[in-house]
Amino acid sequence: MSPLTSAMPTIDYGAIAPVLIVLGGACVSVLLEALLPWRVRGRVQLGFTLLVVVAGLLAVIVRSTSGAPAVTTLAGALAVDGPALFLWGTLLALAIPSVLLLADRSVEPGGAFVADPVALGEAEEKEKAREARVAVGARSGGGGRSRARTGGGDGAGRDGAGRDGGRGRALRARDTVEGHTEIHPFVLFALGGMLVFCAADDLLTMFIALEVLSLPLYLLCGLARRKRLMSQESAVKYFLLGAFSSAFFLYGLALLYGYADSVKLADISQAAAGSLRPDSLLFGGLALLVVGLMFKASVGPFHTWTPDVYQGAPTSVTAFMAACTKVAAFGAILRVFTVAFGSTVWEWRGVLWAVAIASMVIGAVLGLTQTDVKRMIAYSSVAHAGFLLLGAMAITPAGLSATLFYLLAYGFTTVALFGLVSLVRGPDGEATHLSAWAGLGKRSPVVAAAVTFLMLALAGIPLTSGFTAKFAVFSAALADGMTPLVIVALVVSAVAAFFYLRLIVLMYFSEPAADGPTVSVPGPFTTVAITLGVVVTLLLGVVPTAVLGWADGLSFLG
Amino acid sequence: MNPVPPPGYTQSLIADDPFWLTLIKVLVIFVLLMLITLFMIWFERRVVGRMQQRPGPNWNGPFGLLQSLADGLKLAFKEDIRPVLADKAVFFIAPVLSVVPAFVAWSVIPLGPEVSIFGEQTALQLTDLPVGVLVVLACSSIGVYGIVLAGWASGSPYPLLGSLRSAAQVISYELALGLSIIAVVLYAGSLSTADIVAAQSTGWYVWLLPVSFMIFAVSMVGETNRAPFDLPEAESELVGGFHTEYSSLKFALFFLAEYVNMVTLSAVATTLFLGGWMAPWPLSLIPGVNEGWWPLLWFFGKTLAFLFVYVWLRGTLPRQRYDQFMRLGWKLLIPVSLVWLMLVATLRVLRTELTTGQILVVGGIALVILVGAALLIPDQAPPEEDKEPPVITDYPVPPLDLAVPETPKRRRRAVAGKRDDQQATETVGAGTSGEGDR
Amino acid sequence: MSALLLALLLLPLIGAAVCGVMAGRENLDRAARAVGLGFSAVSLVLVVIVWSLFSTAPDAPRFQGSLSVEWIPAFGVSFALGLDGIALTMIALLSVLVPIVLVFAAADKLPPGRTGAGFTALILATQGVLVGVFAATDVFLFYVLFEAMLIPMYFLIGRFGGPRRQYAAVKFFLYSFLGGLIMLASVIGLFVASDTRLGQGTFDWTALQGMAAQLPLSTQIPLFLGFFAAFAIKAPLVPFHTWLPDAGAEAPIAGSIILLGLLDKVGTFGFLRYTLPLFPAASRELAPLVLTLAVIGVLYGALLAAAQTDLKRFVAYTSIAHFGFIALGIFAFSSQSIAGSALYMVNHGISTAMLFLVVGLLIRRGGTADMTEYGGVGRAAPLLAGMFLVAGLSTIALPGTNSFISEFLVLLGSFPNQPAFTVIATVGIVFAALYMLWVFQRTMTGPLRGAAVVGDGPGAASAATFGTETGDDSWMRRTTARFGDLNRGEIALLTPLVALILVLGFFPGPVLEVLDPTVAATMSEVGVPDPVTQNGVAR
Amino acid sequence: MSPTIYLLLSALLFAIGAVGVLVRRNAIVVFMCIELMLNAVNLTLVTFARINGSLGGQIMAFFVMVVAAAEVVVGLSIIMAIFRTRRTTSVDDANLLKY
Amino acid sequence: MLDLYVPLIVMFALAAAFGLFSVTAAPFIGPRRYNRAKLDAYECGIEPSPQPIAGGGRIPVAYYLTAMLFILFDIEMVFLYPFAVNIDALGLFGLVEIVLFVATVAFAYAYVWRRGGLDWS
Repeated sequence: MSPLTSAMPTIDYGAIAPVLIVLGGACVSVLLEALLPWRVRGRVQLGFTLLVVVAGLLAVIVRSTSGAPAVTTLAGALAVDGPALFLWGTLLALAIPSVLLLADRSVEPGGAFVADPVALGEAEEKEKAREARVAVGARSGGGGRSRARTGGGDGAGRDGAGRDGGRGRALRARDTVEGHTEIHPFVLFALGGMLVFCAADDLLTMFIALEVLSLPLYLLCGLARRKRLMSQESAVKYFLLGAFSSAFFLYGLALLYGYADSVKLADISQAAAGSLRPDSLLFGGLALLVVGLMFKASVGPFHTWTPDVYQGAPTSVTAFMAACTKVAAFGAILRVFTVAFGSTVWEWRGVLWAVAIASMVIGAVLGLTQTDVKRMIAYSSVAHAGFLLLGAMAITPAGLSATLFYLLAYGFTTVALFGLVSLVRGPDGEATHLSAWAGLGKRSPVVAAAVTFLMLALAGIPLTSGFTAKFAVFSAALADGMTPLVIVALVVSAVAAFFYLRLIVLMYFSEPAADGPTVSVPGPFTTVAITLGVVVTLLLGVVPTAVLGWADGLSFLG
Repeated sequence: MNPVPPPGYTQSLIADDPFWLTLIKVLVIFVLLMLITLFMIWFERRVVGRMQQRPGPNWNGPFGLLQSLADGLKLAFKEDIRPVLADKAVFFIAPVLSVVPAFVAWSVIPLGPEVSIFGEQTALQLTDLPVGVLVVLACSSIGVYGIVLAGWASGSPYPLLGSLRSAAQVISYELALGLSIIAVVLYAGSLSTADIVAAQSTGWYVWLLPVSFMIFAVSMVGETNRAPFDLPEAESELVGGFHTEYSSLKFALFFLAEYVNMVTLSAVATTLFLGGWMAPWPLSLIPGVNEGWWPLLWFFGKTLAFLFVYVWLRGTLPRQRYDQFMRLGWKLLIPVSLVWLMLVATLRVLRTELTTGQILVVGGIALVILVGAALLIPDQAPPEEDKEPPVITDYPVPPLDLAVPETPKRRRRAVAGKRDDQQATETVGAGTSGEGDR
Repeated sequence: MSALLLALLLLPLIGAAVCGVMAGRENLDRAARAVGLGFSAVSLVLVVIVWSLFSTAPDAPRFQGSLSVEWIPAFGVSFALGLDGIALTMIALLSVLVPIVLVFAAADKLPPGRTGAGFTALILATQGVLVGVFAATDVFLFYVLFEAMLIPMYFLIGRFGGPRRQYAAVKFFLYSFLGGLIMLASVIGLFVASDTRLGQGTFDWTALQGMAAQLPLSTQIPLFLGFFAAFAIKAPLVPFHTWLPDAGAEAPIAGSIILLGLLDKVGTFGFLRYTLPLFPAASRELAPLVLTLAVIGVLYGALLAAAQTDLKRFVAYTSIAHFGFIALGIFAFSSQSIAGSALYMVNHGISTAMLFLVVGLLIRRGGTADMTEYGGVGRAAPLLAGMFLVAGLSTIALPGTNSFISEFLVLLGSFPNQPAFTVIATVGIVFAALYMLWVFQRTMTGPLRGAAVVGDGPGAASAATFGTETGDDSWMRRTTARFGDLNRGEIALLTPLVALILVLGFFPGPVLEVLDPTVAATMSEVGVPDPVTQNGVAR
Repeated sequence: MSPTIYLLLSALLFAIGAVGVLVRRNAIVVFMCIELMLNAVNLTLVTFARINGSLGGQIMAFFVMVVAAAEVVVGLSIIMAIFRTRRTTSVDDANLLKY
Repeated sequence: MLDLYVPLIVMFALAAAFGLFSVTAAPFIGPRRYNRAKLDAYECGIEPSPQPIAGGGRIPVAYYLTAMLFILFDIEMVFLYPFAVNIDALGLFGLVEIVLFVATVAFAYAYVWRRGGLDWS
């Protein structure tokens, strides 16, 4: 049959060790899911997942401190260069608090995810057995006590009306049953996809990584224990729009393949540099490709999924998604812009100006009208995507390092913020409506202070990481001659500050409602995650030198 | 020994065919298939009859050979009924969809070697594609559409369930089928059916790949919905399965498709594992036996042997329960064929890459690991608490833990002897209550 | 000295942290206030020491007590502090006012749910950050602190303010933040320019000053505008002023003093320290624009002040007028006018603080800031009325009060360069005298009315003037008892300010002495020939 | 027959799919439209492979098929889940998340 | 090369023609005797329940699951075929890759098996 034209690819295992660790860990995690009895599954899976992430992080650190040269490996599918390592480090570092949030069982009894049917069945079985015992006891004379207990169960039932006591108890029992432990392999797969996504040196790898990172996220979105309909709806929306956009990405890939006869980024750049081929293929492909990428990064007019999904998904998933997806997507955007389209930058940048402005303005203006905290943060993320785009468009070393830094800073802030959002709870799960947050500063000063700090970071107030990041990005953009954009960005920052402030106003300057939500005492996992996020936000604002130093002077291969 | 055509030779041969020759071949194969179908129906009834100590059809024509022709004609003159609830267009097109792929699959079956027809050198094969095996697989996949759409379009519960079952069954067994073919391809190094046959000149793959052959043979029966796997048409449960609402010629088409499929898969099995048109061993020593038109005899002989096995199975084995059947496919055939395939691939690569000593070392290590793994397997089923309890959800589904009341003792003793017969009837509602949550 | 400077910066911040920690406990509230006061007192002592160490010799370095630690090398940012004369005077003013404010606020009724400890913490935090703002010699650090000072102030207004505090706080924050962001654009622009010009990006003020002054005008103007926008909002020049009356009126009295007396000085301070030396060409080019705004501010502020019925808004609008004067002096580019402006900054801080304190004491008694609710306060509380008069006269720059010297210097210095603007601004003085005396007349003189009678809450107005009609005087003793004149503590509180007003009115020398070298340096940096030395007119 | 015609065809199919996604209201139909788009891309890839005379496009089509299959699995399970909860697959009925 | 497919098309055409002819001819050849009951869906003599109208009927979940699993394994096969054809050229490297690939799928398979995805009740 067809002779193999190329030799077998060589694999630099040292370079791709983090990816191998995470993806291999994901596979093993699936196996653990299959083999472990459900009682220990959750704990073992969490430990294992953390182990994998930390091991991956260590591998990244070892690699980046070893001074090993940047390489492309796996037949040019992956480029392990400075930015890739930085992004990997960022992703894995962000994954730690995300995983902790996902695994939390203290805020929501049994975790935030749909109950495991297996464990649930067992719990109800037990309940039934107890019921039977009680019934027997009642018949033999202990009726009063059991009746009282049943009554109590009724009162405590979540939506007690029309439900007998036993059912109420069963519901309580099911509330404490652990959620699906499948979230761990999902997260690992998504993470693996992200790692590959931002290091992919050809578009096909990028596309596949895109799907590998997206598919688990779609599923994770639909797994909320409370507000199931909303959660599933968000999953469907995310899925349909995500698949739609990835189809665009793919078509762009196909057109570029037609243009350059290769999907390697460097080849596309070369073809674009000196070719007589029709530019319509090149720019058509670029446009479609960018649509797909922008969607993932929830930029500008391609953001429509963001608020819905952020709101509907379980908050811990939102945290993971908001932080890590953005990092991965912008990693890819940076690479594509720099490596593949760096030579034609003057011909497409104008369009991206419009996109960036649209993103910033949409995020800020629509953010103003929101009444739900999660939606508000979602729109803020759209605005932030616009800021990030500024850095990504610069295609200069400064722009690159600024964007990388921004991603890291934004990621930690967001993770911590969503962790805090998950703490404010009403009778039926999280209370994310703005009005529920009134007077939080009085009721729970520590949580309110942390939220305030993170909000200020998002607004870009000095001494927070948000400011340093914005500063870096804006100076890079300004140095590259994007003065009008920077001005717009600054004005938008001011507008956006308004809705961050509104929340602060609500928390501190309003009186708490009588039947307002309670603030859960976070368990160790959530506490660690939030603390980590807040501390990093502060550190990057006050002493960003180490990270900036690392981000500085990185460059893409090819 | 006979000369073996080099790989790709048959292709070049057929590529030179003039169009009239192609037309002739198409016509011949078409007619042949019709005839074989008629013959098969008769053959089946006769053989089953014999197995059941009765004569079978023996009235129309010599030995009742014309019986199936009479049946066919009768079908044509039956009333054609289309239920009100049916989806018109799909109901109409489904039989065609099921019959066409059955015929098309025959295009790539090599019936014999190079011959001369009206002075034109050609091969006894309609066409030889570089992806011939895939055509066969594709055809069997497309055939499923006919069944599913027929059941769906009927607008009636039994056909719907029947078609679903049928589809589930076909696709389940297609996996095992496809996996077993891969082993053959591994050794033949080609997807062209002619090349595969040629590659077997030194030995049939049935000897080299016995596991694959067995898997293929079992899947073949599942794939064609034949007894003991004829669940889609389980009369006792689903009336007639997907073709309950069909009558007259449309029904005949389904019937035809089923038998053609049977013949097709038998021919494929012959091609892949039994050396196709090559003569069996002692005969193959006779020079000239694999040349000219003789191979047709070997080919159809082998195919007929498979067909006989089909009939034999039907006459011997009781119908399987649906869950047993799916378990067989998913939990036995697929894992076994995967492991087998990896084994074959490993051996094949190692044979070319490593020396014998290295192979022994690697094999020894593998053996040790396997033994170790075997020791780790628990002796008994996992403890009860470890098993997955039934699913409980919010949705209004009937309770899944309905216990079947125990049979009275006296009756049980009486029934014990006929257990097998009973099994087939115990699966009522296998489809309807299968709303698990996973 | 640099150690002292660092201590000046850190001490209030530590105090803020300590008070913040104590804010959670009800029983520690008084202790927290005391601790806060202690910290501010120590700061005051430190400032005195620094002042005495500050060299006024002509050959002294531009910045004294400098220290510089590398902070973010990637951006060329360092943590650099240093004092020049203007910064020193501002810090001194700050250190004087904060203890007074704290003492005053101790007697304030707080909104429900707020603690004095929290209040103290916020005031001290503001103080610390402000010290940093004035002392920073790194543009980045300045910007960071410039934005950071919004946060404690925001909470000060939002948590401890009047009924519309939320609105006022957000408005204040957004205006300042927007201004800050526009400035950020210029800050980044400076950085980028330095990156290209010097080969390495830096934020060091001195390095930037040397570099930026040589930038072409086309580059200087946008950069100038960025800084100018922030400072113009901060030191409200007229079209950017609308946040000030709201914030000033809604903030608690103590907050208003910090806000108008100190925080807003950052704007004029910024003109002096940043816009002029960094962008001399642009400053010269755009001076007419700024002067126009300044003069409009003078007149507009005066007119609107006259139209106010709310005492706090009234003070806020008078401040707008004063800021107009200060800006006029700064952009008139003569050593006299600039020195006048610098001095004016100090004096305005003192007068405004005084005025606000008196107003605060009045409100504490009358329960409302609505001046129509008051009448004849002088009869019930003559001392209070007297203090009001002192403050008011200081505000309108009566000779003998502190403001006179500075206003006079500004007008004198501005006239040779900008006669037209100066003349128009002079009209403002007349207005000022008018509105101040009018207010005094309405509230302090005449028959007792309204809140001054009942002395309890705004609703009292309707029950007002019965006594005057009957001619019966016995009610007056009762009301006086309730309305009350200043007590000993309050008098003690006001005394230092009165003293400062008078002392600086007659002996501005020490302060001018400290300011002079810096003014001279600024003049040379702007590069405009000084009309004072040209004409040989000695000051 | 010039291969360009296949490019046009695939573009047309892609457009049909895209329009379908935007216009149709049933989640499953929308989903199928997306699959149509993916397969249109496959056609493009294969055509370009032929035009360029390289195998890459065909191999990529394989990968796309895999991805499409994985997408089908995930998508169907999500749609099934929501269908079981709400008993409808219309996108219009999914209206809990707005603004 | 494409010529080899021509016979396939001819065969297809013939079979399709035959099929279409048969279904079209059926109503004309056979008799037509109207009877309302004949046009109802077959339901063992009782009135047909309106539930499974074409396309609208509910389909048990297990079938979806089977379909999804089929797709996954089918895709696995898609990769195994090219590997099988080229096994000699790919050598040890190819073998390792494909074993890893199959093992990955096997993990998922083990998961599905353990969680009862392959059970039909």
